[in-house]
Amino acid sequence: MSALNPQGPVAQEQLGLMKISILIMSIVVVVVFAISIYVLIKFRRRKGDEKIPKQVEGSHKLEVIWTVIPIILLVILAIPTLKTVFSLSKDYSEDPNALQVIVTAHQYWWEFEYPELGIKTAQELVIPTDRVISIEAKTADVLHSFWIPSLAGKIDTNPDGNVNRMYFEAPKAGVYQGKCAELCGPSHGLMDFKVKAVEPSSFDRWQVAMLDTVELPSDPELAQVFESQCLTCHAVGEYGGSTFPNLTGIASRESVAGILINVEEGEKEYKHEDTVYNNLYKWIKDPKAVKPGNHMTDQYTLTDEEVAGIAEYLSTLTLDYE
Amino acid sequence: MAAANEQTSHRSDVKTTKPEGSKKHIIAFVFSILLTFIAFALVMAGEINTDFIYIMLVVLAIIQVFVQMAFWMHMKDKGHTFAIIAILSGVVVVFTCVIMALFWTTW
Amino acid sequence: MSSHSHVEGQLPHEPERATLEGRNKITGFWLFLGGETVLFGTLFAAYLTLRGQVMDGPTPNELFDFALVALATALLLTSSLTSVFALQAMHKHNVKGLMGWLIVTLLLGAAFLGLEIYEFNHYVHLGHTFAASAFSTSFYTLVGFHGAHVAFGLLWVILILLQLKKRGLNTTTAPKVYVFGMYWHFIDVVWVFIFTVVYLMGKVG
Amino acid sequence: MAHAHAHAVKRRTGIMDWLTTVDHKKIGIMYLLAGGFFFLIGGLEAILIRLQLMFPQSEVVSAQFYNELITMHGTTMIFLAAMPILFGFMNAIIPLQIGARDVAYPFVNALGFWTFFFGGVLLNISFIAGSVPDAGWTMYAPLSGTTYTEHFGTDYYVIGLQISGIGTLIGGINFLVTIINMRAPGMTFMRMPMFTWATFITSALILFAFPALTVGLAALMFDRLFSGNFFDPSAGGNVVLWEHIFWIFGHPEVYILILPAFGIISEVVSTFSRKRLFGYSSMVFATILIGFLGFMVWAHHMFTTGLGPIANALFSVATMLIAVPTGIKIFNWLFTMWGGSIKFTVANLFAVGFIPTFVMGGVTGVMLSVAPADYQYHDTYFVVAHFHYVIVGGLVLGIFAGLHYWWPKMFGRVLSEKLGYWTFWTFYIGFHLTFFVQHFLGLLGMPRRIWQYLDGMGFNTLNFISTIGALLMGVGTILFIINILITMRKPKTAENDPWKDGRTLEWTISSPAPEYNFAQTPLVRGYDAWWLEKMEGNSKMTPVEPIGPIHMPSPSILPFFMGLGLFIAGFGFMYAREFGVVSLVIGIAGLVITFGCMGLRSWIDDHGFHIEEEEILKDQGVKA
Ligand code: HEA
Ligand code: HEA
Ligand code: HEC
Ligand code: CUA
Ligand SMILES: [Cu+2]
Repeated sequence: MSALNPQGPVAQEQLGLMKISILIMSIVVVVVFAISIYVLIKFRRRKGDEKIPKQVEGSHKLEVIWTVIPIILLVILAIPTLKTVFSLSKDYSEDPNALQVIVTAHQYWWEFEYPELGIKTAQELVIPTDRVISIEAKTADVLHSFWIPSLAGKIDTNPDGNVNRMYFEAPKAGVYQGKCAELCGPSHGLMDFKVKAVEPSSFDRWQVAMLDTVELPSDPELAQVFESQCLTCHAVGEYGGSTFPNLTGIASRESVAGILINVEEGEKEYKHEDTVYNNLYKWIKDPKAVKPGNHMTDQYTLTDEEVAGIAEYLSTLTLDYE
Repeated sequence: MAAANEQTSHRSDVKTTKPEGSKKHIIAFVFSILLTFIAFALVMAGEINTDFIYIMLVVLAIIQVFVQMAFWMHMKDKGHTFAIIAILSGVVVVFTCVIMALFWTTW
Repeated sequence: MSSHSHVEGQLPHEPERATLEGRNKITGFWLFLGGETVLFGTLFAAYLTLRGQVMDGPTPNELFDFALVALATALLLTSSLTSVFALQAMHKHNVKGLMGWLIVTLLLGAAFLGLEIYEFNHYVHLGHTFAASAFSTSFYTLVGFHGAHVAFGLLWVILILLQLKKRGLNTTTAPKVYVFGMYWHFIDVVWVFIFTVVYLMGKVG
Repeated sequence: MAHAHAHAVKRRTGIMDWLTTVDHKKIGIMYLLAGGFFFLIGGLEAILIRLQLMFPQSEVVSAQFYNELITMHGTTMIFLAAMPILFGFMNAIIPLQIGARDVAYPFVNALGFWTFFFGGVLLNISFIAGSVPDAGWTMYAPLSGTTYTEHFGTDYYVIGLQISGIGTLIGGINFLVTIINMRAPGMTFMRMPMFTWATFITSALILFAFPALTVGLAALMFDRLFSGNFFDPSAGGNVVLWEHIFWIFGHPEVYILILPAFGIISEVVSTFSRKRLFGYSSMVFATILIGFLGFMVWAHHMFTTGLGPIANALFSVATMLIAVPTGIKIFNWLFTMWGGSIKFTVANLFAVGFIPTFVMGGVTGVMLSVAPADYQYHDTYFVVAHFHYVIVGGLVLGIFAGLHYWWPKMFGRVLSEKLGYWTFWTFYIGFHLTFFVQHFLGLLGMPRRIWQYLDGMGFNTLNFISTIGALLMGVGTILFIINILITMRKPKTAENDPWKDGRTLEWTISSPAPEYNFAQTPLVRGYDAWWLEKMEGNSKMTPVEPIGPIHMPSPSILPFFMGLGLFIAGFGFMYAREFGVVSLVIGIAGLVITFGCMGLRSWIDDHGFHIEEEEILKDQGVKA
């Protein structure tokens, strides 16, 4: 999950740079430490030593040495830096082989839109392992920063048409941790997301499943509550609005609201892990206890049974694609 | 061309009441007015390539500032080393930081 | 150190530099103007960044009135010249002339400020309010900062005039006059850029 | 010397003495006190931050309060603790080092202090008022705008910093003019002590960097108070503009912090090695170069903003360049010690501890300057580790070195060396414990400014260690305070040159320095003026004038009221959004107080007073 353990070529390249720089810096630190220790031991004042050392003004030779050597080291560092700056700025937005994704950050959740596929989802970016992912990043409110440590470095999301682009690849299937890396309010630290890289065939099935029809709760009363209280903001399948997290397939995601991790019954290890149902219940019951300051807080009134019912219903919204 | 009239009338005003030893200041003033006039005229003329006008306007402004600083603010006189350093550093900061920042926010 | 002679005949040619305090004041004020350069530079940068963002309001081209700006420019340029005359009078120890030219400078500055207030008022009626757009905000901030500097200069010169009247020209009042002169020129120089960058370039498009 | 106009000696006592003083030495002490107080507040905030992060998903403080803590911690430490403490040293020491009786503008000096102080108080009153700045010390828009921060937090930040910024700016000008115009005869620029040089360049950086902040804050203030649109994207505002303005100021600011520390280290290392500073002229040159390059690199804080590859490439390389002049300084220090006779006083321990620690912080800075790698480091604990290494491991160690070194000159008493050793070791070890592990937290993927981190990410142990380290630093700080308290109860027995190895002019006069500093202005015959005389067997400097009455500026209460006026004005304008006209009137009243006092100051012809010959001779008799 960290930049030190890259799972894709972009992060790999960045780690390469980090390694070069760490190497150079280690040399510098070792040299300085060595001189320091030598000097401090050799030239410490002994008891009763009152002699006045020679007052040296300086030494041109030495000064040239410690000007030139750092410059050489920096040149060695600067060359790959420049190369990578330009190679990572490559624009894949016109490339038909790349998967285009529009990432929109919101106060504490991530929206992922696949313009070519007509799909919008939230909190979990599903991608195929065989394609370059071309990201167009922007924000709907304050600044955030889109970051998947093990796949690629971050890019800020700016408001109002000032879009940023980046790309990355995830050749290995797996789930990668993503984070928000720009202070965006109280729940900034909780604004996690997941990137799920799947085999190309699974990705195709995922697309189809996402566009499939979704049934509302079978209990008409519950369906009515769900429609009037939840679908004013959210969408499932073709129902509801699109400005808030799309809940289609929510039960197949790795997490609820990005940080409540879904695990099987009995595998719960940490405070933020639980079964899908429990996570949904916890979230819907009191969202602000999970993410302070989030915008779902106090937007609806539900009885405990209704919460349970909706959580039950949502936990059946699975997608079968893996 | 009200503007030009305004300025010339001021100039003649000044000439009649000029105190002694102020010739170079008057010249500087006339020069300023002239530069200003050219700048205004350039814009009024229209129909000229806008990029050209932009550049000319900035050049004119810089010349004018130079004239005023040198004559009126005595920056060309001796004993103004730190004055020059101060203003120049300010200008350098403005040019490096401000202009560059501008470059990346607007283009 | 600070001898405070009130006898004009004993004043040196450049009374503003006669004392260490006076010289300190002048050096410091130059430095201050260096800082002011950055201040206005930043304001210009903000204005230039935002001047295209007019939203629904009028564009610079629609807004600006040429004659008004030309008149304002003429006033301020002239006042800069009159402040030079004031200093020259000071160097001749001609207190009357000094005060006279300062008053002329004051009047010209006041006229400039009046014009600016009129102009702003006019714009507001055209829907160009402070909060209308990023362009309007940055415009009023830049031009307003300059206007505030003018206003401060006016208050300052009044205070100096009062002191000259009460105490005459001496080694304490002379540096004040000199420093005010520098300040006033600086304001004029800033205006050169304002009319170039804001008004003329605004007219061009 | 004509002193017909000399007034009777006006001397105030007690609290009024401190409120009205224009004596740079007293102002220096006030800066230290106020800065030290804010350091404790900032430190307390740091402790709370660390306690919250001690365990995963803990709730020691709420998410909102956490953001307030980091914002206030960063802001307080940088603007209200570090800079004022450095200003304290500059005030206390610069005139002594250049052989001057005073700073160029004693009155303005006092004004600078009071505006800083009232600005700082205003900022911290936000805790009492219940709306605290919470958008990070960088205050990025639009989070800091009214749309996303409805409470008055940002207003406190904007107005508090604006007011204290004015104080800083005029303080900077004051030191520039003091150094340009007030040097003793013979003290050419290339004979000035390194700390004086550092102060000079720092002040220049203040002069050219703070106006940018002034504009940024004013713009943000207009946005918030008068519905301006500088940074409001919905009305055409540009949020990247704020980032630029902030960092055009912000990067020079970090050199404003470190250069004086470099100056202190140069003095301390050279004194306690009994050796001339190695490569003095290259030190001067490096300082100037750092100051200059400091203005060219701000966008390295914005690599991920999306400025494009050209900007990122340029700023990467420009940033790396700063390593060169800084390296020159590091090696010059090492070679000052080389062949010297190094005495490990507490002051020198801090200085010697500084060198490798700062280098560790510096090299992580160079790592950050590699733009594509910074896409990974940015806004993680790696950055937090970097800047605390340069700030705490650099600047704060430098401050401690300076405190121990100059304490006798400021207060006439030598701090206890024994307690000093304890302070050093607890603080130093605590420091490395706290921040070394943060490098790894960053690399493992822990973002900064997060209230909680999830369990099971591998962050737990490292965070725990970090918190223990912070507590240890707290212990070190408390030991230092105890040291001060104990020392203050002892009599003033410090000699003129308590370290025996002093090299510069401040060690030629009594400890603490008399009101007029130098009874006779000294003649400076070379670099390390005092050392030079000592080596020639002289026991004092050659004076350039006979003993005579000394002209002094009068104390004044006006600076205090000018600061207070701004404080009131700040409050008034801030709450105008809520209370309307009443509040505006209060705001205007505050401004009237300030500008009224300013007018009064201009109007009242103040001739100061003279300290007579007899008194000076008496002082000298007592000390001899
Ligand atoms: C005192 C304060 C101080 C100092 C001195 C520095 C010094 C440096 N800083 Fe640091 N920095 C900060 C305070 C400081 N910084 C702060 C507060 C932040 C975060 C702000 C925020 O976001 O809140 C920050 C952030 C920061 C960033 C942005 C990181 C990010 O947000 O992503 C970068 C990137 O380039 C950077 C770089 C540097 C560099 C290259 C130096 C150089 O000046 C260091 C030079 C020194 C050396 C290199 C060591 C000695 C040299 C040698 C021994 C010679 C040989 C060396 C080599 C060949 C390498 N700093
Ligand atoms: C001069 C600058 C400075 C200094 C000295 C420090 C000192 C310390 N800082 Fe830092 N810090 C910043 C400047 C500074 N800091 C900045 C700019 C930020 C970024 C803010 C932002 O993101 O916006 C930051 C952020 C920051 C963070 C990251 C927060 C986050 O991103 O979520 C952390 C976390 O560990 C931290 C810790 C510390 C610690 C443990 C110290 C220690 O060194 C403190 C040691 C001092 C003490 C321990 C004092 C103890 C005092 C007492 C015990 C007595 C108390 C009694 C009374 C008040 C009467 N700081
Ligand atoms: C004001 C609009 C609003 C209403 C009404 C609302 N929500 Fe939400 N919902 C949100 C927002 C905003 C988020 C994202 C919160 C965050 O992560 O910060 C969210 C997140 C969620 C999530 C997690 C989504 C994910 O991708 O992990 C679930 C589940 C959810 N809401 C269910 C519900 C249910 C059930 C209801 C009705 C009872 C409901 N919401 C009503 C706005 C709303
Ligand atoms: Cu979104 Cu932090
Ligand atoms: Cu920086």
